[in-house]
Amino acid sequence: MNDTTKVVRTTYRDALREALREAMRRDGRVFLMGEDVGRYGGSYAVSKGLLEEFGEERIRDTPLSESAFVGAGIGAALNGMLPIVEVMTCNFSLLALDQIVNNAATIRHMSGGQFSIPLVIRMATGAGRQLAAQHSHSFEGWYAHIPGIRIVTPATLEDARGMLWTALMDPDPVIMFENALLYNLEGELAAGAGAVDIDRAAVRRAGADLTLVTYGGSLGKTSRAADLLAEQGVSAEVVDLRTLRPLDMPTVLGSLAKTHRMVIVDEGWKSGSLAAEIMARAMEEAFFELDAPVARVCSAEVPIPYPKHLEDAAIPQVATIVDAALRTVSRHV
Amino acid sequence: MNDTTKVVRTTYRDALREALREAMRRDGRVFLMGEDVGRYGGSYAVSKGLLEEFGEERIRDTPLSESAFVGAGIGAALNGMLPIVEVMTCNFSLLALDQIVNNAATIRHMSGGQFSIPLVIRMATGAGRQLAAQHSHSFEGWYAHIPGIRIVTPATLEDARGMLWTALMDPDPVIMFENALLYNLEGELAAGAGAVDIDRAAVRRAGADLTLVTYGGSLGKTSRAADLLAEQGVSAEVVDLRTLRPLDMPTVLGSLAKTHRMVIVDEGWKSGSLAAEIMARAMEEAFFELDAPVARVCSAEVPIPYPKHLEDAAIPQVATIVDAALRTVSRHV
Amino acid sequence: MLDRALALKLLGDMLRVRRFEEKCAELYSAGKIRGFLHLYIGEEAVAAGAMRALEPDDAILATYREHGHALMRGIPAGAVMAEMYGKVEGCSRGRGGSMHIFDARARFYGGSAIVGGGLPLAIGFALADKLMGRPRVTACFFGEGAVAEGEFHESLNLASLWKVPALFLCENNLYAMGTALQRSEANTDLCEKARSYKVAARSVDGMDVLAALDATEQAVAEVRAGGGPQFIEFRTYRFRAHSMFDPELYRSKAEVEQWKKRCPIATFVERLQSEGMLDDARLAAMETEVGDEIAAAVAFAEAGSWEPVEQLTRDVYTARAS
Amino acid sequence: MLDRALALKLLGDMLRVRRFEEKCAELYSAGKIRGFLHLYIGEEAVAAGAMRALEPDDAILATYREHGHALMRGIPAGAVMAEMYGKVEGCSRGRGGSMHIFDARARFYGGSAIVGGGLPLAIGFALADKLMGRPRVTACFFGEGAVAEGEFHESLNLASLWKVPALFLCENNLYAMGTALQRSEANTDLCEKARSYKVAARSVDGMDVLAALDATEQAVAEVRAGGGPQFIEFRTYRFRAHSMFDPELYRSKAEVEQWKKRCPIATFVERLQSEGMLDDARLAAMETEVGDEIAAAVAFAEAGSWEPVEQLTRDVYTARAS
Ligand SMILES: Cc1ncc(C[n+]2csc(CCOP(=O)(O)OP(=O)(O)O)c2C)c(N)n1
Ligand SMILES: Cc1ncc(C[n+]2csc(CCOP(=O)(O)OP(=O)(O)O)c2C)c(N)n1
Ligand SMILES: [Mg+2]
Ligand SMILES: [Mg+2]
Repeated sequence: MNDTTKVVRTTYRDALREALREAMRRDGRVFLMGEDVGRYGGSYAVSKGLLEEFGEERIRDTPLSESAFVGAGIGAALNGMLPIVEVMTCNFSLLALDQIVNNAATIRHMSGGQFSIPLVIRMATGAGRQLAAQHSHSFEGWYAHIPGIRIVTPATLEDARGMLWTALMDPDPVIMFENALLYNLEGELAAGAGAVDIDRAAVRRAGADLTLVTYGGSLGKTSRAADLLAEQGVSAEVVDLRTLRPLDMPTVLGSLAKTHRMVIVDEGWKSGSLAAEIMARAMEEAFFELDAPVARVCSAEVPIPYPKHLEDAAIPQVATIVDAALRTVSRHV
Repeated sequence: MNDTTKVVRTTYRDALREALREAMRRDGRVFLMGEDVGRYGGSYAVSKGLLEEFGEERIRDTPLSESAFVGAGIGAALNGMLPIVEVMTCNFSLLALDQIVNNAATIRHMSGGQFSIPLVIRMATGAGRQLAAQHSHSFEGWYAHIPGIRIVTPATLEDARGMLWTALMDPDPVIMFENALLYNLEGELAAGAGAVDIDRAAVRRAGADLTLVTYGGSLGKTSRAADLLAEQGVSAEVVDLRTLRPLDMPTVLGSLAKTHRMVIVDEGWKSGSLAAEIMARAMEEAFFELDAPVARVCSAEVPIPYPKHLEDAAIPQVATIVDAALRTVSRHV
Repeated sequence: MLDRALALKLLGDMLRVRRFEEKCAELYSAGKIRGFLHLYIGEEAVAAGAMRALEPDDAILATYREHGHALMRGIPAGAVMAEMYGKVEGCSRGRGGSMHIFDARARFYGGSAIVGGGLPLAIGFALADKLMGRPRVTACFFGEGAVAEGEFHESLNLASLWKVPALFLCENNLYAMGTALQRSEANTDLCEKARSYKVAARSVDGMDVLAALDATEQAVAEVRAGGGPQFIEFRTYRFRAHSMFDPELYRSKAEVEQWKKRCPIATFVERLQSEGMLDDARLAAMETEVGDEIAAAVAFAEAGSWEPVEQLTRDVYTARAS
Repeated sequence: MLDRALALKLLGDMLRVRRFEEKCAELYSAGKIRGFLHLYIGEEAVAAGAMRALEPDDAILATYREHGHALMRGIPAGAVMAEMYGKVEGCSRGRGGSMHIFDARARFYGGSAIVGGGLPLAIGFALADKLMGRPRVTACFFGEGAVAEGEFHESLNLASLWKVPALFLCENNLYAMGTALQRSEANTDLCEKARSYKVAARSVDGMDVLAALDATEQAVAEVRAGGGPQFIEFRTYRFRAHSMFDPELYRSKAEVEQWKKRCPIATFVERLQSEGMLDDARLAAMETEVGDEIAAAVAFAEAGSWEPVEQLTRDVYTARAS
């Protein structure tokens, strides 16, 4: 019985680790593999201690061979396992993209529905730590272009704790993007917290004047922006997409039907961003609901630079979100 | 002196070959490399005969090593050459994506502007030949998300003949997507045809009632749709984007300012398509110009299946373009 | 001593594939089969020999040149032919076509058209079996062209490092499309390459079905005994063009003719005849049987149905219960 | 016979790098340097020796652990330090930081933070020189962890197949982050791996600067003579954590201490002292000189300026003339 009243203080990192531990205990088909998940303890310390608990067969350090070990995850899933593959960061996942697009996302349909690939791929994403151009990508929105995979982006402790098991139980491949700035996020979590659905977006804050749509690492900034907007008398509803593919448009459009104005906050590069897709959907499905054009706050179209002030300028910030929101509420059709 | 009056009959394939030949003759720094570009004559016969003319140093067959030979193209460009790298089809380019995103697109900015990468990567793209899920991708719109590279999509004989040299003279990496269905396209070309600009979209047909925006392999279908629409009394303007990154929005918006209605035809999968980006731009930059929501005709969200009827159903067709256009002109704000 | 029943089986396997593919070529010209079609003609001894050494529980991964493998693995010819036609009755529901043969019952996992793309999967298949303590082998076929891909390297290293029960079956037909081996590999000794990962390797005449069988049996035994992965190079040759679009500019007719003299079927027939195991009547009977099977397969495919367009997006994701 | 002037230069090189990086660690704690910082401490002999064997016209490609290489290649310490600070005066305009040192004049092409990502570039560099008939060498540094990547395989094969003037310099410090070599390579003999591509290979003590120099000189001579690519494995060790965030759970203190006894600087100092080439005064003078250079570099970086935010998107593309 889950005790839903008791709460514990925890972090996003610890919640992820608890989810991994639970999955490993619950089902012998689960194993974790990736670079430095074992002896090193995970490059973000997510899997720290799991090697000692589960042994090196199930907490499996891999060589630097992204294509092969991601592909091996797909093969193992096809052959009855529930693999969790950690790609250290999404920046390196391009090396495995052929396996993801041409095998993981494709085999089910291409084989006429004969095979399931219950694989979860976890990767860190996002900028903000001055890691420069090759270590600061936000590829989750880009991945969301690919049919055949699900993309989830836990932004809260509940989701860090709860999305993994649901994703593993899903017969299709799920990629979980963990914004690296969230690992130290601290807060309270129900002691009995467990699996959560991965089908629905969540309204994180109710509001009347405009809808702020976001996900993952930008949820915190967006929520702070909503606080500041409230101080200025603007009531913003905050929608956390949670899953970027398939998109839960009913929730987004439901909010839009209420507020008639929308700003999307997305750390991806602007052109071809997930934000663009949501704007397109709003155009297609809710054009006559709009009291102002939908706006977006994305990353500048630039390989993320190293210096703090330039990195800050390159990615969405509370102030730019507030600005975009104020401009949006001040426009009229 | 170019004789612009005399015309010759040619094909898209031959125009590409002529462009390659001209580049090779014009500049000793130019060389072509890729799988089977030499002895086999190119998987689409584009480079047929060039090995005999230029020898195996400059028409260089590579092993099946997409990451290494694309990366080698980047390195050669950094070291003073003007390489043309052929990736047989864009389906295989995922294997080289790390090199493209993390090196080609990034080094200039990341090094503070010290280095240029005058590289051209050519790849075939598109569905329509019953090649099924792993050989039918249209990744050009997806690639257009990446800052630091230019994406060009020749759709006409002029552009097949003219884009290569301009792209090679560009100090930045350019990826040229050749829709494989176009290779056999036949028509007339000015005998003296040569380099063309790669900065501007082109209005291929003037019209008053709506704007059809497209590029590459869909230009033909879109033009045929415009013919059918004309028969029904709808005057469609056809804009060929030509370059997908950076987008020439002034041309698109200029047309929209005239017609106030727009449909985008794009063979990419719908979610996260280039079409979505253009819809987003229309939302941001021309919302109050719109007399109806912008619509799009994209590929179904499915790995492209083998049977003809399913493949046809999966990708844009003349009839679906006409439908979308008629719906768009019939809507009112 | 050669076992006659086995020999006739092997011959039958090769004949089935040869005639099936000849029919495919014909159907391609007739427009019944479309897309890319890569024939295995000339290489039949490899899959015929290798496949006999594997058990039903083992897993098979193959390339786009896999009709032969599929047939010899026991996928009904009708289901394979219907797949080539793109009919729902095809083993991949018609969705895959010639390059993407899949069959769960036969544990036949593609039909992969990205060169080298099956190798990482094979590691995962074998790892799963190892983790679960299942005494199975994963057999992965690929061409010598795939050896240059990074996936070959990463996969052989992983397989060896983790000692997984994987069998690497390299079909060295000397060309990757138009690229000869010596133009794609600095070191053309593929076994030496495999050994550089500490993977045991052997090279065998891929035009000799008995040699192919024997080598695979030995390797499978090693793998099943827990010795880790094994690599086999089958030296073979494709008699036909790479696909239906290949003008074959890269090799001489004389070279092809030379190899055709070593046709795995003709030479095996000769041998069996000279050893008194096969007479003309028997051979004719076999041909008739194969011909009947193929005719039935074509009829099955012809009679098959097209998937309704409404089902286009089915199976992109598993349907949600709710 | 050891040449004293050369020996003191090599010692000076190593000292510069050591002290520079110790200062970096300090500045990291002080928050002046951010992001990832990978120190080369313990491995200085490798780059010191290798770099001396190369000419100004040669091209260098390195990894994220490349401050030492940059300094020894002659990029001014101030420009490197300013880069670590992220200042415009940095050699990459501050855009790259610690992991992305670039310098056109020094022909130093990064500073690549994707493991193995520099190897394909190196093939292209060397190919360009070969095609243009320029007698240059391209030297590419990488860690032993990169050997498992597909890029290593594809690149070594291409280099060998095309006989390009590339020099592969593998810094084997036994660990890739927390993964020991024997957990990443089925075959830990890296030279044997290189030779499987028909690339000539040698292994050398990377804690001995003279050995490193000597091996590189020999290899460079071979490459320059047109013999195609060469591979050198430098057996070395990093004394510090992988980066500033690494709790070093994967190796024992005792192992680290054992290796520290072989410190390339301390042992070389001892040797020079015992051979009478170096006395305490001279060493102290060298330390002072290095200290001054680093202090000046820090002052230069401190005095540097931040790139205006308006320039954020500059140099994504080359500005169009029109
Ligand atoms: C990654 C990738 N690159 C290129 C191709 C195009 N292509 C298809 S088959 C082939 C040749 C493969 O040769 P090999 O592996 O020797 O197999 P064979 O066709 O000889 O059986 C090539 C280059 C591909 N399918 N995948
Ligand atoms: C493709 C890729 N995968 C993973 C990483 C993360 N990573 C950075 S350094 C490193 C270890 C590399 O080890 P090695 O090549 O031996 O170089 P060393 O750090 O020991 O100098 C890893 C795994 C990366 N940067 N790139
Ligand atoms: Mg072959
Ligand atoms: Mg190392």
